[in-house]
Order: sequence, then C-alpha cells, then structure tokens
Amino acid sequence: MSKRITVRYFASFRERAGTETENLLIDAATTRDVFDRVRDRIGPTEPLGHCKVAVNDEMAGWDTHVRDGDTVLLFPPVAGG
Amino acid sequence: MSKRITVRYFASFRERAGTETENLLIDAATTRDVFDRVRDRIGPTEPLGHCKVAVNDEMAGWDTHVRDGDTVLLFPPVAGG
Amino acid sequence: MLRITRELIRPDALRAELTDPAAGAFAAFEGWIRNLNEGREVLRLEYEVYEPLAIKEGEKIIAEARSRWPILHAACVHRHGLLEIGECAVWVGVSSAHRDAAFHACRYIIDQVKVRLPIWKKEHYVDGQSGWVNCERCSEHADHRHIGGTFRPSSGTA
Amino acid sequence: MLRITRELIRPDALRAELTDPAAGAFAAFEGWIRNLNEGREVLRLEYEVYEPLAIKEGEKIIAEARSRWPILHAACVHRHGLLEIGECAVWVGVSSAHRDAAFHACRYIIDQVKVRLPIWKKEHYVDGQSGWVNCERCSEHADHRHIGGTFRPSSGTA
Repeated sequence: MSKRITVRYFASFRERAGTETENLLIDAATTRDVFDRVRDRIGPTEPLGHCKVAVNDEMAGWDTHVRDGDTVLLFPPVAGG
Repeated sequence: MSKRITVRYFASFRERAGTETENLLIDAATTRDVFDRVRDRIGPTEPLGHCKVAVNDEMAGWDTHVRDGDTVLLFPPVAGG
Repeated sequence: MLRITRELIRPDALRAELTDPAAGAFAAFEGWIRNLNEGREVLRLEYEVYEPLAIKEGEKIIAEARSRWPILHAACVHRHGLLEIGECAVWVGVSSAHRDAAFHACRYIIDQVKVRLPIWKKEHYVDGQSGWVNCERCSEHADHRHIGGTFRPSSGTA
Repeated sequence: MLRITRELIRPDALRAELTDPAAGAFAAFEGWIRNLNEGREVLRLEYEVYEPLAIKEGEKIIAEARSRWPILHAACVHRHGLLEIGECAVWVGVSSAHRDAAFHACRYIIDQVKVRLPIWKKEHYVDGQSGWVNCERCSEHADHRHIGGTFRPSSGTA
C-alpha cells in the first residue's frame, strides 16, 4: 500500500536532489525503504551506517516504521564542530 | 667541618620558624642534613617526601650536597591551583 | 544548555554563565576554523544546522554528561552560517567542584556533538573549489571517501 | 609561557595570545576559589608564590607538554595574593591542530602545576580560623594530616 511521505534533504543530499523537500507516494515500511527509493533518484550515497534519519523531528533508526503522512529527514554524514 | 648555610623558609615553615631567613653554621653534607637540623629547631614537619628543597634557586633533591655559602630553600607541601 | 547562533561566539560571556560559588574547576573547549584541511588551503567554512534536532540532541548529550560526572553547569554553543579562518565554530564549557569531572564532561560533550548533531560544513578552498566535509568517524574509512568527487574527509575544526 | 600575577586573570586576553591560523582546537582550564573545602566554609584564600622557581618549573612543565603532544601554543597564569570566592586562581590554555593534543596537554599542565610549583595557600574560614592547605597528593594519606593543628588537606580550587 502506497504512503504519502514528505522527504527533507540536507546539505549534500539537498544539492544532489536539487530540492529541499519533496512529496513521494511510495511503498515503504521503514525509513530504510524510503532511503532506498531516494537513492534510486539521487544516485549512490555514503553507506547507510554513516547517514542519519529522523521522522517527524525525532531521531530515528533505519528500521523505524513510517506511516502515511510522515516527514522523513535524511541526513548525510554529520560534521559538527 | 661546619658550613655557613643560609636557610629560607616558606609558608608554614616560615610561620613556625618565626623568620624568613636565617644563617646557620652547621655540619651538613646534604640538604637532608640541613632539614634535620631545621626540624630540631622548628619541631616536627610533614614527611620529607611531601616537602621540596632547592639550592641556590635550583630545584634539588634530599641527597643534593651543600657547600659552604649555599642558600637552601625549604618548601612545605605545595598546593598550587 | 545548547544554543545555535549566527553571531560571533563570545567565550567570556558564556563562561560567566557557568560560575558558581561551589565550583572549583572550569574546563572549556573551542573549535576554531583552521586554514588547512587534508593538505588543502581553506578560505572559509559554511555551516548548515538543522536547528530543531541539533538543540534536542545537544540537550540530550549535556544531560548524559550530567548523569555520568558530578558537574555543576555545562553549556555548548555552535555557530551557523559562513565562518572565516580563526573564528570559533563551537564552544563547550563545564564547571564542577573538582577538575576531573569538568575535563571528562567537556571532552564527552564535544566528542558527541561532533558525531551526533545534524550539522554539516562545506569548505571553500583558496583555489575556488568547495566540498562537504565528511564526518569524523567516516573519514577513518578511506574507502568511503570522495563519493561523487565532492566529499572531503576530516573536519575544519578539530 | 608561565606567568605569576597579582592582578585579576583575564581569560579572554590570554586566549587571544594562543590563536593561530593552523589551530583547530583550543582547550582551557581554570581553577576557581570555591566556598567550601573539606566541609568548612571558606571566606578567601591567600596565595604565596616563590616566583623565581615557580616560573622556572612552570616553563619546564610547558616544555614537557610540548614534547609529548603536537600542540601549537600553551600558557599558564597563576595568581598571587589574596583571592575571593569565585576568582580565578589559575588559568591554563592550549591550542593545537587537533583536539586530542589540546585536551591532554591542558590536563597535564594543570596536574603538574598543582604538585610541582612552589605555591602555597592559606584558607581563611568564615569562623575566623585559618590554615595552610596541604598538597593534593599528601592529602591522600590521612595519617599525615593536621600536624600542629594548622594543616588542611585538599585544595581551595580543584
């Protein structure tokens, strides 16, 4: 069953996606599924383990389930400091 | 053979000696001997290993030899910071 | 307390916020923009911060430090925007009764901030090129570098 | 650089002396006068410093830190005279390319300064009494405390 997922891109992901936000209608159970779909669109990225993800402004894992209407934030490797 | 040794006292040692400097004419081969003579005068102190000594403004050990005319600085346990 | 700011970081004012009559020790760390990274001359750095989650995660890190060491006060401020060489990108300060706790908590906070906060930086080089800085941990794995030619390992501050 | 001063310590001015375009990290430590020591309420502390040897020994400690870690600049300033609660008794700052060296060198310098420099302090208590503070290491041996009733273990800052 397809879900409406809003994806927000940051830093290098945003540059490669060419947009900050997009609304996808996809078959996705987890954040990992969302990321896989995104990689089909923007090309290869750093390995999953180096990237981070949040759902509706809460840090999440790659096995976190997504629901219809969720906003998934995709973070390339962070480099604060 | 007796040596003229100038002893300088610091902090609690100075308070107990009642003076900052004194000139002693003593039989002393090492700084340890000087300290022993001083303890005869000012009473028991913290153990040798907790105190420090300098000769003529150079940090020294308790086996450092003293010569006629030397100035021996006696430091009670230090507590900087 | 974790703050994100576009203004210059003022260590003296921040330090004053951590004073306490019961504090005998204060440890601080600052990350400064340096002019060289991985052999390339850096002109300036551009920081991107996702503020809502950076603050949430930063507060969590500070709470963790508090639960691990007996500290009195701790704070961290991170810059956002365009920074020049020599500017302070991040400040961490911790006050405590004894110095061991202040040192350990300060180190813990900066280490965690660097790997957990949603913050990215793009280096602008003297030669006109630019590139996103890879994360500190990721850059330990040389095989994952330079995907697409725009990723740079290591970090602008240290 | 090690300095002894009777003036207030100004961390911001000292920090500015350690800046360097190649520095990505800066670690600092401050010892503050706290209001309680070993359960007794402290009013103020009186520091005595034998300056010629404190400077010599301090410079040696900083040189040792330099030889152990790849740091850029390091400095330490210690107060002398009468200090009130909350005042800074000692400041240590270290800048380096990477943070690990700055943290380690900063910790090394303060640890060594506390046990090697010819500096003593007398605590003045709220109840009117006063006593010399015993050295940090010595106070680990409870059997050597309170000789003559005037020695106090532990230290005013931490």
